[in-house]
Amino acid sequence: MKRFAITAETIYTVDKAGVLKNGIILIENDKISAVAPQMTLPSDVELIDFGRVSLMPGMVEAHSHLIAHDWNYDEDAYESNGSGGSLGKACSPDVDYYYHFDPRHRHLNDALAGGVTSANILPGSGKIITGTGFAAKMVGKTREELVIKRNTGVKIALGENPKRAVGSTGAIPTTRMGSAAVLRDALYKAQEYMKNKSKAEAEGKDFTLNLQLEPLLPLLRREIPGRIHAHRADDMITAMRIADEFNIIITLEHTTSGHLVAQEIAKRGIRCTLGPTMGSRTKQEVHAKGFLTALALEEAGVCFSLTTDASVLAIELIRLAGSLAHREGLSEEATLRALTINGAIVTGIEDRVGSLAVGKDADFAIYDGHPLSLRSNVLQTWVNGEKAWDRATWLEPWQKGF
Amino acid sequence: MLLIKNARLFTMTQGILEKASLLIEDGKITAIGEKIKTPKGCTVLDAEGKTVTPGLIEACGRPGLHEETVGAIGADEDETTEKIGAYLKALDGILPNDLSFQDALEGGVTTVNVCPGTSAIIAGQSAVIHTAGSNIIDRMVLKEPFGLFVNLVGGGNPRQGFRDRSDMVAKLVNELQKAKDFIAKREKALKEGKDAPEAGYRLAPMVDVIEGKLPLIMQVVYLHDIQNALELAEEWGFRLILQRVSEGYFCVENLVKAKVPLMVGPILMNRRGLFQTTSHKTPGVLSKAGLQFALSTEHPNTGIDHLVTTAAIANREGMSEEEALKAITLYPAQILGLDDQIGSLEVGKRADLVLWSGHPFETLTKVETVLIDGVSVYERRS
Amino acid sequence: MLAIINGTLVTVSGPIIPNGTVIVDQGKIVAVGKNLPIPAKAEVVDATDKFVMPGIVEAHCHLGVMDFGVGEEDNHMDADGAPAGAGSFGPAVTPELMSYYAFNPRHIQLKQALAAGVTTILTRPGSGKIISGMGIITKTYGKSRKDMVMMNPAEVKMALGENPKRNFGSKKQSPSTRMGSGAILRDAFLKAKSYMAKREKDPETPINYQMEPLVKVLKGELKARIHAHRADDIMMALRAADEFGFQMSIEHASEAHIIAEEVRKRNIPCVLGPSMTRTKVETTRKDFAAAGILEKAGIKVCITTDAGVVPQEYLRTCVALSHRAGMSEDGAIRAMTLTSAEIIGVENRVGSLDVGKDADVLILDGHPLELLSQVEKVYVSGVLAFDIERDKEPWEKEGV
Amino acid sequence: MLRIIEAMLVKGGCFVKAIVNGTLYTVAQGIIENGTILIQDGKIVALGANLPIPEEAEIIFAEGAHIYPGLIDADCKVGIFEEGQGPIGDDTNEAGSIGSELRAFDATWWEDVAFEDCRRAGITALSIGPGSNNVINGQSFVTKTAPGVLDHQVIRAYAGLKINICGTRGNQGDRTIDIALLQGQLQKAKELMAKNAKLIEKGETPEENPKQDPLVALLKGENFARITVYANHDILNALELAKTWGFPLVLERCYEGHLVVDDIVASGCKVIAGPTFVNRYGAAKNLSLKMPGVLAKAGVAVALCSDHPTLPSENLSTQAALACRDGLPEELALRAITLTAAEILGVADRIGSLEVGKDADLAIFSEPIFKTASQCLATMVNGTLIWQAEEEGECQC
Repeated sequence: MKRFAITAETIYTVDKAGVLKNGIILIENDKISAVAPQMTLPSDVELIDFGRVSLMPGMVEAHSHLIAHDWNYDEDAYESNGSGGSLGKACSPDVDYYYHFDPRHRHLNDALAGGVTSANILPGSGKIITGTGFAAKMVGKTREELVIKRNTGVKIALGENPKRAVGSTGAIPTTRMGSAAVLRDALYKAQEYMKNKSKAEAEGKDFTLNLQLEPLLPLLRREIPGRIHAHRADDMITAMRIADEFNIIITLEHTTSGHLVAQEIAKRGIRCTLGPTMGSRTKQEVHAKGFLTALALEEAGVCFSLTTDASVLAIELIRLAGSLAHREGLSEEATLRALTINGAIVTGIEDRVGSLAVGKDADFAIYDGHPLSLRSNVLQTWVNGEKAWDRATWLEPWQKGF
Repeated sequence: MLLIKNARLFTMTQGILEKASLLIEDGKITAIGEKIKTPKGCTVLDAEGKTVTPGLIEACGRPGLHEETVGAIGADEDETTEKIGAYLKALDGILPNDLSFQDALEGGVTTVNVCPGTSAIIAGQSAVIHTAGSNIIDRMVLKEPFGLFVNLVGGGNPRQGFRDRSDMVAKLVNELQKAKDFIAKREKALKEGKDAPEAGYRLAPMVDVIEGKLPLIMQVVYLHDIQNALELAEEWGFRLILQRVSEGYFCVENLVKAKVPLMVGPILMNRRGLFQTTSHKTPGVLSKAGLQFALSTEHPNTGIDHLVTTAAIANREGMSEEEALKAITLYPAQILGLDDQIGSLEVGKRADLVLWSGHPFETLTKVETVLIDGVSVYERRS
Repeated sequence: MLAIINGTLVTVSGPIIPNGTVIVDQGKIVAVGKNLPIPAKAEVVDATDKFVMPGIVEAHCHLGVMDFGVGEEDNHMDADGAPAGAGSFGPAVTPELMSYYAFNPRHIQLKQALAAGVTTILTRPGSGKIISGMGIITKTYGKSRKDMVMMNPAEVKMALGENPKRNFGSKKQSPSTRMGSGAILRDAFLKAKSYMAKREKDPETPINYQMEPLVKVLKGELKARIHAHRADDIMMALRAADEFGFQMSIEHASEAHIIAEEVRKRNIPCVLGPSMTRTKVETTRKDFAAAGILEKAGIKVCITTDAGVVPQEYLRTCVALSHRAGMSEDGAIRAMTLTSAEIIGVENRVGSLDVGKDADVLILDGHPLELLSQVEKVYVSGVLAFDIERDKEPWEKEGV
Repeated sequence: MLRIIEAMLVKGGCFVKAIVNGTLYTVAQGIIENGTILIQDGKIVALGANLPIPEEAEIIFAEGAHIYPGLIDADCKVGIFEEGQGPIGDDTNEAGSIGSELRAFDATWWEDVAFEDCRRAGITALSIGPGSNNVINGQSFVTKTAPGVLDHQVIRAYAGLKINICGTRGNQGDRTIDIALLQGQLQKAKELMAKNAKLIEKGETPEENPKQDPLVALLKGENFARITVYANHDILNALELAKTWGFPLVLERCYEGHLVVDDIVASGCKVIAGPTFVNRYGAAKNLSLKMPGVLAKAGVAVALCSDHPTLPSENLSTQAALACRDGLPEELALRAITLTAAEILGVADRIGSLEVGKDADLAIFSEPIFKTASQCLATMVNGTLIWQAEEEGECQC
């Protein structure tokens, strides 16, 4: 059994232990087995002292399309445009984004370089239902090893994108009315399907599976959330309305105008991802973007995480988003949560990652300054108790020479 | 009249002055120093603990030309029907009260060189404008036209109708040659005492280019783009400014030798498509080699409000703090030929300046006040 | 200074020298021969049991200028050319396009070529037009593009047969027939001729960038290199050369062996290949035996992969197969070194192990024409540009 | 040069051929110097050093020659893509993304020049399949290369269902969709299978469905899936699908196989690798020429192929030689174009090695096959010479 301890000047546990000065974290194999301000270590346990640095949990990017792009040219279509079965052009729940996953994709290394160790990787937003996503670590020997969780939710999109992508082909939806209708239609069909299926099972009759509807069953059973792309407040309200009708769990993705409906979100205990906020306002539905949204959500007590929507923005910019949110007045503590544990909670992997707590994976990064300072660099990134990235030895492709 | 006192002044030319004062009279800086008597009837602003820098200068961006939020309807940067658009003027497409100008002020940017887009070979003439002060664009202008925006990045942009650098170079060279021929024709005419022929509004800008009145701002991304640009400038003797320079790290010594002005950036991009080889380290590498250049967001590629963020990251990734600050103030002013008016805190210059709550590169530092020509155009709401 | 000792030297220009020595200084070969004195300060490379040969020369490829799917490269094949206004010619004639500007010296395929021992290439526009532009000759390795490029422009590229027909025929433009192709070629040269005459009479005639390259061809300052697979296309090219008296080479020459006599009596060199694939109608009669036949007929012939049509690293394989199909050993080795260098006009710098030439040297673990022999070291101008031990593939470094 | 003595017909018309004095590369049982092969009724009846030769035998003297089992191209489009004919002669890709009912067999023109090229190159058997533009492209089949009506040459009519899940279909560029489509089809097949099982129980005639039967065959393990995989995650996807649905899998192309060796070994699936004669771009951007060697050394059964016309089939032995140069042990390189290919294609009982009882398909070369100077002197199928060099040094292609 591998067993060692680490310490650093400042440790942000993002957990009840709070901020520890020269605290000790004990790691057994790939998990954290103890976190304490002080601890007398058994003689056989090596203590790694990182010295005058700050250490915080590996960041969690809760909304990305990370590996849908090759780094030097677009290999895969950005949107999964789906199999177009019985649910029509605008729905393809049977698309499993996992199959896009290239475990050697260069962007994974960029993530480590930025202190990001886990990500929720979702299909695009070119349709009402684009498919199911998955959560993965940013480093691992085999693809199985990388994956934290298959099927972290059904990706649903409202607002401009489906109207543009599908509507332009002459199919429904061309309006927000249409978008809502398509979503309801799919969920109704799924409900019917679920009834018939359980009936058939009860009576022992044989039953024809429908692979398009199957992925919606765990959604209806409240086992996984619907992850609903919604920038504008009206789209968020529509999402909540439909969620209430069908009694499903949802998360709100992007939440750009969330400050207008923070109370509504809080009331329902809906979790959100917020962003990308650094880019420019490329489309109408993001007109209200700004970090003040973060303040409003925090105030209302909403659990939200910051996102880069990678590869829309480079994934390592997530920490920069944190810095800027902090500048706009989001407390240090809240900002750190929004970069780590909240991302894990939104993704549904908080039992594994997101904070430095007993029983969790030993994923963390160390910084030569305050993690939220524009001037601090990531020095090392550790995943599952092993050093996965080191600034001292890492070279960017162009530095490797001709 | 306005007196700012007890401030920390980043003058850019005389270093940093602690607890200093700065006097502004009708739009100009009239005095800087430790002890300045407060003239009668002068408003006094006590900037205890605050930092004052010159207004930041975005060397290349498209605020107002590429309107925020509205998409195609407001996208006026690319005249996609025209590959040789020397006669097109960015000025005619800028929306003065576009949201992005508000962003610019929030980010401390007071001047921007607005360039046409990248979908043409010769995209058109850029305009240097203030980021506030009027709803009439013409009243915001500092210099127009400043330069001619040219793009020779062939394969890089599949959205373009053409994908071959050799083809694009051929087209550009053809325009230059036309201008040369015209100049010869005109001189001949004058020698023979005939009256000079008209270049015409389509060719005139190219004539100015050949005569060195109008620089070419050339977008270059890969190593061979940079080399193409440098060699063409050498061959044709036009004034060249390189923009983007993503792979500058491959040819530092060429750049040092060539002594051409650079507008480096955006660097905060996802490494995809044309930005595949973008690196945060580029400014550091160039700066360490002694190059002095402007940093740029090329708004909307990165939001213009992140010009200072860009500089901070450049500083973090190896550029000295002083150089990083100059790269968003003094150096762009020099490149734009406006360093007699803006880019530093000096007596006689325009009172374009930014009041920061702390050091501009500190995370928590906010822009509190922005002055353009001595007039407050932005106050942070508390 | 560098001394490669105890190797079997395939000098190409002369006989094979068993355990000989090559001495390199300042990027040039300064001595070649048996038991030479080894300068004290020379770095010594022992090539015992190895073969030492000059860097391989590819006389016809599109590396670094054309998008064979590699991300963001130029599509140098069907650039629309014809600068707005200047349009002296139709869209099928754009001699003014210079590969030089499209050439990406960091292109990944150059690295792969280098690893296979290809150190010099003539890279150029495609064959989608009757006259498509001007190619360059460059090394596959070097600090900057300036040190790499040896000759610019190096030629004017022209094409007959299927490709221009397909390219323009599909757009309902001319040429859509071989008649059209022939007509457009003549038209271009007639125009260039009259332009040349006009310039000579009145020097103040404005320079025309489309005409200049063809004028150079007419004056013999540049060679025309004409893509022609089928015998009838080759004859069309020869007719044009006869009429306008320019120098040319036949590119691809898939059926040249059928009309060998016609080619020989005009003393026109052939750049033969790619003989690996046979997917187009005009390549129906391609044959590795052609090289041998042309050689026997006394025609100057070198072999090409037309990379990336066939990947560049397979040039030596193609030559080996031509040897298997009847080309002499000496001829085959020349066909990828000295002869190719002569045909593209850089024999004074590369193509053989001779004193005074660039130190582009390969070390192989076996005979160059054996399929099983591997390139182990590649020197370009005396610099170790590739080493099979040092330059492992990324995934091997990862230790997958 | 081969010297042949015509024997006289003996009583009973039984006619023995003897090939003598050649070096036999049996593949299965090592190399036999100066050996003899006895052939009767198209089968190998005996082989070894100094065998007694029946006097009625027709004798082929092969002094100094090197005798191999006929070479097998494990994947190609010979005859279905007609050479030099342009689009008219190209029958490789049918429209529509699900072509499970298609058979390459129906579109192969046996007079195509490439067949003759194969005979000249010592290739005696081919696995011919459709292209890969669709998710399900159709059935491959295995045929010999002897001249004459195809139907008499075919030795396995259903040799793998060609599937592509790399998102290259119509450049739509989305793997997830291809896989969604494939799983939909498999699900349908699964249900048909269950339904038919019930019908058979009841003694009724099972339902036939041309589109789904081929997939049922996969699920029953009667046929195997040949999935085209480029990037390393395509390989992982294929392995996972095979596991979930339980069908026999053969990986084709496998350009990034060297990146996921362990997974391939663990899955136990076989690989038809290459050809490596392609530019490294798009899906093949991490292709390594060392890939076949890396896989084979790790214990994976690797056959090589030409994917003719990507690499013309006649260059199959060259492909093997280069794989050998880049790390595939010589013995395995030879197997990759003979016995291993036969095993993967499920025809090893008939061809792939020089063994008693197998078809007398063999190729006679002037030198060891991987040497540049090696010329094919003669090619034999079922004991009949189907091609023979006229004179020394006559070119093979």
